[in-house]
Amino acid sequence: MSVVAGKELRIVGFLCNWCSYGGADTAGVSRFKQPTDLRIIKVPCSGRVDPLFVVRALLTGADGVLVSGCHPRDCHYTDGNFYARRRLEMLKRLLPFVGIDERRFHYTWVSASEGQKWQQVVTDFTNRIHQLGPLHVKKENEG
Amino acid sequence: MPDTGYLPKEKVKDFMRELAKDAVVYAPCLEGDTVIFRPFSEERTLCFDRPANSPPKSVIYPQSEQLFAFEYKKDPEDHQKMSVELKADTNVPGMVIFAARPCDARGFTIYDRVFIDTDTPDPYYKKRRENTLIVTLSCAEPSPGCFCVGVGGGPAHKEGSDAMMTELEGGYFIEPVSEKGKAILNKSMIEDGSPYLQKAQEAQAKAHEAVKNPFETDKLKISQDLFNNDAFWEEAVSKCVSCGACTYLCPTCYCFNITDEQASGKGERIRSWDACMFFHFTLEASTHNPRPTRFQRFKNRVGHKFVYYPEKYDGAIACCGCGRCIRYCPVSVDISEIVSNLTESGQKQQQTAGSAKK
Amino acid sequence: MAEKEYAYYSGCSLEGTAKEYDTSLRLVMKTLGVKLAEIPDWSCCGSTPAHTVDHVFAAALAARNLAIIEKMNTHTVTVPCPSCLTVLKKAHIGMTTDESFKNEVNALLDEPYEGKVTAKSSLQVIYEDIGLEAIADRVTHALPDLKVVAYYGCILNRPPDIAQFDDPENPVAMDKVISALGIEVLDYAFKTECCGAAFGVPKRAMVNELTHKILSMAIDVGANCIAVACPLCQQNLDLRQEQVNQTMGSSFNIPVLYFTQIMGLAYGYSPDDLEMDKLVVGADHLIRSRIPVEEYRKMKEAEAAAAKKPAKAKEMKEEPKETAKAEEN
Amino acid sequence: MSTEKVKEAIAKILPDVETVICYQQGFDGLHTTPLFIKIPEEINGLIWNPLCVQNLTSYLPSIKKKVGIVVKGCDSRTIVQYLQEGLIDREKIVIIGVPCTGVVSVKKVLREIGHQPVAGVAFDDNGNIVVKTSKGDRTLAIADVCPDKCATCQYPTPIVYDYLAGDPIKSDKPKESVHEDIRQFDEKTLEEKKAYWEKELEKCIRCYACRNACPMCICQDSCIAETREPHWISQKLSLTEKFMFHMIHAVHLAGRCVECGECERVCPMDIPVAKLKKKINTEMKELFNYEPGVDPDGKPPMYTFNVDEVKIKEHKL
Amino acid sequence: MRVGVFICHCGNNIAGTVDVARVAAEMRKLPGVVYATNYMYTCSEPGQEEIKQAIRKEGLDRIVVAACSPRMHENTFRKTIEKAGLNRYFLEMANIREHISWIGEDKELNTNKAIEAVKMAVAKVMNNKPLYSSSFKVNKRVLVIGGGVAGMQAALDCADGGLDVVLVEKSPSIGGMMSRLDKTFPTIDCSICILGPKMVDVVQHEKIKLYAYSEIDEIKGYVGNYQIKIRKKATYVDWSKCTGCGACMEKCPTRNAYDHFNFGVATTRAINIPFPQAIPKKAKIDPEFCRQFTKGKCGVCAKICPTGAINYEMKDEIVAEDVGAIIVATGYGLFDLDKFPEYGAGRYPDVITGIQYERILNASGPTSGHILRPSDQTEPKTVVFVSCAGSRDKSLGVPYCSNFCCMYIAKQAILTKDHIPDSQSYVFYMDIRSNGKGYDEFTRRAQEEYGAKYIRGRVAKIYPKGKKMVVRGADTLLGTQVEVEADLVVLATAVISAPGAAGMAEKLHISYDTFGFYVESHPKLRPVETNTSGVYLAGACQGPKDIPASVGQGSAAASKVLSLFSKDMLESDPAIAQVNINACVGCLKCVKTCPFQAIKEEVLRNGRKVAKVIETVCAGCGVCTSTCPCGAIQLQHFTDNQLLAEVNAICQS
Repeated sequence: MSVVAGKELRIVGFLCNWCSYGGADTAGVSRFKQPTDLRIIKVPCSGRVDPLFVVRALLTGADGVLVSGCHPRDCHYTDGNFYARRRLEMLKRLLPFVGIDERRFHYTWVSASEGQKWQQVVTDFTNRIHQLGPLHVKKENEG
Repeated sequence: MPDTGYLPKEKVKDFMRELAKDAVVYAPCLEGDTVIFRPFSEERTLCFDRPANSPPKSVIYPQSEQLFAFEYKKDPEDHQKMSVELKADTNVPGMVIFAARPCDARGFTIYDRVFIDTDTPDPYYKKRRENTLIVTLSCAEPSPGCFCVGVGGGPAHKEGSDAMMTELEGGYFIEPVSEKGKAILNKSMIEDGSPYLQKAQEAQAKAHEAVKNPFETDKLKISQDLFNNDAFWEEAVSKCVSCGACTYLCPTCYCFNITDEQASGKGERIRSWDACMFFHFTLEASTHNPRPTRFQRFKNRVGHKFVYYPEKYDGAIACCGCGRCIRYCPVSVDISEIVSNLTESGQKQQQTAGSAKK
Repeated sequence: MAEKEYAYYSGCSLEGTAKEYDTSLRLVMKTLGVKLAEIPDWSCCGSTPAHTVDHVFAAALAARNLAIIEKMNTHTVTVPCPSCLTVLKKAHIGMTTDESFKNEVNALLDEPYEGKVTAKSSLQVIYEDIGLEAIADRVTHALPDLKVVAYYGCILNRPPDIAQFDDPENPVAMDKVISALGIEVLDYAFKTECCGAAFGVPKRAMVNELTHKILSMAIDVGANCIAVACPLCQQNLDLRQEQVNQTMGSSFNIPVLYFTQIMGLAYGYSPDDLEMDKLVVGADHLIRSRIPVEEYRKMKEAEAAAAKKPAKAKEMKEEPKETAKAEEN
Repeated sequence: MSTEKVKEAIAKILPDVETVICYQQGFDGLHTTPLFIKIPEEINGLIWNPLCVQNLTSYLPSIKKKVGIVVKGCDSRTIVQYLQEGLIDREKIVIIGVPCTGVVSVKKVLREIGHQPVAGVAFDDNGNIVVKTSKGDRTLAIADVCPDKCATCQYPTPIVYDYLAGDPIKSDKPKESVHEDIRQFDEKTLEEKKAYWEKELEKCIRCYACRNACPMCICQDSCIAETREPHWISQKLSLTEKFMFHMIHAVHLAGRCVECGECERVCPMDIPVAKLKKKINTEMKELFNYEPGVDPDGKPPMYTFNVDEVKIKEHKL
Repeated sequence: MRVGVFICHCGNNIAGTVDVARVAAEMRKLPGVVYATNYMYTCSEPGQEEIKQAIRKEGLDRIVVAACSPRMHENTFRKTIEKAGLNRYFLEMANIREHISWIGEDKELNTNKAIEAVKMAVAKVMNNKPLYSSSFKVNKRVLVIGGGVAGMQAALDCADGGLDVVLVEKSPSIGGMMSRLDKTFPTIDCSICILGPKMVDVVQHEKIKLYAYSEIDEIKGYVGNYQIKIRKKATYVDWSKCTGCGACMEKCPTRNAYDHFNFGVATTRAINIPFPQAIPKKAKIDPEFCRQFTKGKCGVCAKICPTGAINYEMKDEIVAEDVGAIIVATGYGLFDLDKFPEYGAGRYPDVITGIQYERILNASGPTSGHILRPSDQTEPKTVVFVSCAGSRDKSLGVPYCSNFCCMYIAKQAILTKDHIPDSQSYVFYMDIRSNGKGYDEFTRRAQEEYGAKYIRGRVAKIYPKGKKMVVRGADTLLGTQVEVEADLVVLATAVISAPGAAGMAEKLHISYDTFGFYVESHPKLRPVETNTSGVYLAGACQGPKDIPASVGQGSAAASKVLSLFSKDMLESDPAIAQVNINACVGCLKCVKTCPFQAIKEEVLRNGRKVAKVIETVCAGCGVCTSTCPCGAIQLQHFTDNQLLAEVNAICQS
């Protein structure tokens, strides 16, 4: 089992429980159609997202990684997304240095009420990843 | 057929190409400033003038190897029933280790005792070992930190080699050691070696002279008192940072770890090198660690090589004196110095120095 | 202070029917220390029927000019005519936000437009870039008789996402500029009412009615002069007054001046310099009282002294215009 | 000259401290190795020359007793960073600072002399190192064989110290030059950069010398490169896992790397691992105007935030 | 490990676009999964029963339910498995409805995505550990923020239920917007007459501690144990001495102070009591206007005050209160006239807002209940009401309906006719929204009995013409443009969130929508709860609401607090951070980044420093876990290994 060959690419999404996961729910409740590539992992807060999760995903098979949290100042845990913003921005700037297109990693803020924004984010990001095509960082060199 | 051979320098590559016809030929290649054993190919730059940064041990004993792959399978009739399917790939191609140093080759003899000369030989190691021809190149001069003569070896010591080359002005004098080694003399590029025998012997003797024996004796005698004295170790290796450079670069270190990696019901069992210098090496499931400190781990490394292994294998020292652990140590810890301090003569010096302390 | 430089896109009206707008604008800009750089080989902005027929073609007409400007020293162009401005800005915005539109338009052009030009109306340049303080600093003459309402017309500030300047419903830039000259500006509710000019030919009766409303509201609030910033507005309100009077039974005789002409008057240029003779409804009666500011101030001081209000004298010095207004009331 | 001053300073502080960490001659002329002085007699073993490269401060967090330490300008940044992160107690450390005009990269010397065994080393008064080998002497300008960090060194004089052995030196290297190599590398295409790292990291043998020598790698025995709980990476020697390990190292050093270059110096396979961390430092400077190990009152940027981040713009899709 | 997987059809909601049978079949092939089935409504009673039975019969020890969002039913299923004897944290949900069936169109892709989503959940659940709540004591006091009708109702209900209540109101008097209204629809009873007694009840209730003219400075803690800092703003009048006699106000020489209570319809004195029925009825000085502050001399009030209550040196005072729950009733705000340049943007005195007109109508208002227009204090004969002034207008950022304007316009039209029998009212409207009890009848009365002329269309422009205001709009029913010459124009300006609503939400850690209104837990089923436990919403802070709805929510919020406090101990969420002291290296970076100061340093017996989580304070965000370089502090239920299992399930398949 894997993504449907030719139609989908692997996109991993880390969504905070309070805002973005809710935003994705809102989009669903409103039946806002979206591409199907994204696989969502729920985290309590974008501050829980260790940049290394993103690295791990990109190195082991993901073609794109999306992180979404509450809007700055609107974090359920007050400051979580402020830390996330710094860490993820650091990562975004590091990725191209090691040859990974930073466009494969996107972080954004979507609130629980922004179903439409979520639809837009998923659609645009998925389109972007399809434009970039599959990522082949993975190379197994058995020593 | 002559007993020895001679390979003119201009024919070295031809010779390697010839060998590569039915084997993967691993030879020391230059990458930047680093010399690494790589499968020989035309675009690589060969480097024979100094020992490789890492020995060729991974050719026969890979740093990580899949012992087998497994997959959980459900019974299509009864999903409650599950079986595990195992797959082990034991295919090993013919391999040649070319231009390794005598010490590197000698290292494999230390592994052989553990992996082959036992009631339950290790099939993975055995197969690779048997499929590998080792052609060494004797050392013309010592490298920084090396001390093969102190541990029973030498720059032209033949133990572990299938054949040995000795560099002369225009080419390499070749001495077969094993039956496997003899076969290479048949290759078309190899000329009769007998005219070069004397020169080669001279070169080998000269090289032997140049290597220092830090222990000043052929018969190492470790002082048990000192060896079991924690204070000695604490003092001796307080600078050690406990990394694995020494063990991973060592041609005689063979400790390993076995781990399972699994996702979505499939996975593999991996054997990978481990290093006794790591905290996790002896970490127990209970979280207790019998060797929590660096000096305890260092003591184990020296102990394994100079005490425990010799005890088990008729006095054979598990060190080939290649000097890599000294050369590449981040903090220049010198195992030869530590071992000579551990000998009974070294102990005496220590005591005189120690009495001066407060 | 380094001279400010702008590319100057006069457009066709200012070459013809609105020549006086061009003349007065150039004089005012010179006074304000602004250099207007001619755009070599400029062409029609596209504010022709083109935009009702083919958006890409209309944008291409505008973008040709933008592409020329892009090659000039300055990348900011000032445009007196609101019609030209709208078309230029619309092309710019369309091409900088929609990549495929940009490609379509550029396919029609010899030199592609990359999207580096900022277009501003001349009013915006004067109001925002030069500022009220600088405008007031250069006043040489007072115009005590003038009671102005500012008429902005329908497209100077609209649609807001294209114009990106001032308030689309209640613009104030022209009011503030003229106020800064020391001239009385009256609050006027019909600043952006439609004057119907676009239908001047096919629906004359309707246009007369609309124009009538605008003019009568100006009279109602007590104005004796209308300031405009658009060639079409000027033409419609000025030229059509007689027609309105005839059909609607009114008797309007209210001059309609370009705001730049009013500025020119305050900066001491003669009515001839400003080509005031081109007005259909003349403004001579309003200009007669024009007097150098110094003299005007002294006169007012004397008046105040005569009125024996010594306490007020101080304030008068600081704000002579305010006082003048208060006394008139 | 400095050697005598350093010895003097050590003699002075030795009664107050358990041990003084400094340098002694290593197994050959090119190598020095740490010396832990406990009694005055041992002071004679000390050497001080441009081969004293190692950043000794990495021993500090694990030592509980009061110690003295000899540091160069670059090494002192580690101490500053430790202080920022509360990893050491300033009261328990006596710092002997030595102004430094640049050290010698052993790897570069070996490259110059064709990896010959070294018989001996001497330094002349003109900033040269003279290396004796069986094939004769070789004189090299230290400036030509210094580690990259020395070429753009901004802090030749230690930032913190209790005793300064020598006169303070000001840096004559332009500040912009510090991250120039990173900027240049970044200009390569993504494919080039990817190929570069794949080639370099493929050499990694996961000996963790880079990690264990790194003064800021505080996890050491708890490093997630080896744990199963959490189980971030496997023991497989694949490129992916090697890549992952070095990304872990880099990310964990974000905003903390003091650019001592130890990771790169100690790598037995000559992998330029310091580059990854320096890249992040370049970004930390750009994003937060933060430079690790410079200001004892500074706050590592990854452990704090601004509600309004001036330099972080929202990314559009 | 024996995992059971339950795939829900959700009627056709999921089964319509996901092949649920195939998902279940695929799951059966998965190692570890010993049972997988699909069911019509898993959340239904029989659906839950099936899970329980399967747990017993198949010996399941981990459960995955693939259904709707866990935000919807996670708790339901946690309880289900708990009843069957499993730890509630042995449940994982795969959201195959909101995130899959409802958003994807291609059944094959949806089914594949669902299979992967369930695999991820299976991978995670196999890493789940049993977690157990611990209980902690509750402080049974409640803080009510906002003393409008909703806050007052909540405070009274809580107090009557035996709770100690702290009521904080930012203006000098409680009463809120309702105290400004003249009459209330649809009964036309006097607003203050029905509110006044409630206000008195509040101030006299022994269980209610009122802080008027105070604001919330800081909120710390968690459900059951909040620490509040309240800023008592300086009134410059010692309220313990002030008797509310009003002598100061009478003598104050500053007569042009802005009258907040009357929304600027009139002016007031620099020292003032906002309105006659104010509670508390105490004076306060407005330093922006007071001569003592602006010019440095005056002191009239200090001289006149019979009790010597005036204190010009007074400073803000911070007081601390500890409570166990919070009810937020911060009300709403209104659009300013300056939002409407086409209506004069406030330049025309006779164009006013609905709430201003309310004050003009009010007998205790500035005109003593005589309708006089502001410009010349004459009686208007023609009054035009413009509804939706800003509301339902995307371009002004208010796409929503302000809920009660239609009704108060009708009321004001009726009252206008009552006051001035020969007047004529016009109402420009978009739609008449009168969906409450007796509401539609009321708007009809305004038209049929009171002759208000309703014109369906929007107003394009308002401009002065002589003494009249010309209102130009469209009559969309007639399809023409209309102009009405009015004496007075009343704009029903849009209801917006209260000023400072966002800042308050940040202090409370609750979320707010794009417009600043607070977001409830569930729009239908949890309308007064927030996502932060212990914080409840009442009234218009959640969205525009009329009086009965606000009062209803006030009571509802109170009942939530009362039921929360019905237990002496609360259970803590065990999904919090936990330190593995063997791995912890004591770098304490987690202490630095914890947003809740929930981690402290602990010294072990062997002298080693490690981090320690204060269980009751930890909110479970996981910032520490992603800060910790050695993975020693792990947020339970979202550990590195759990998330990595999910990543691996996606990436390594």
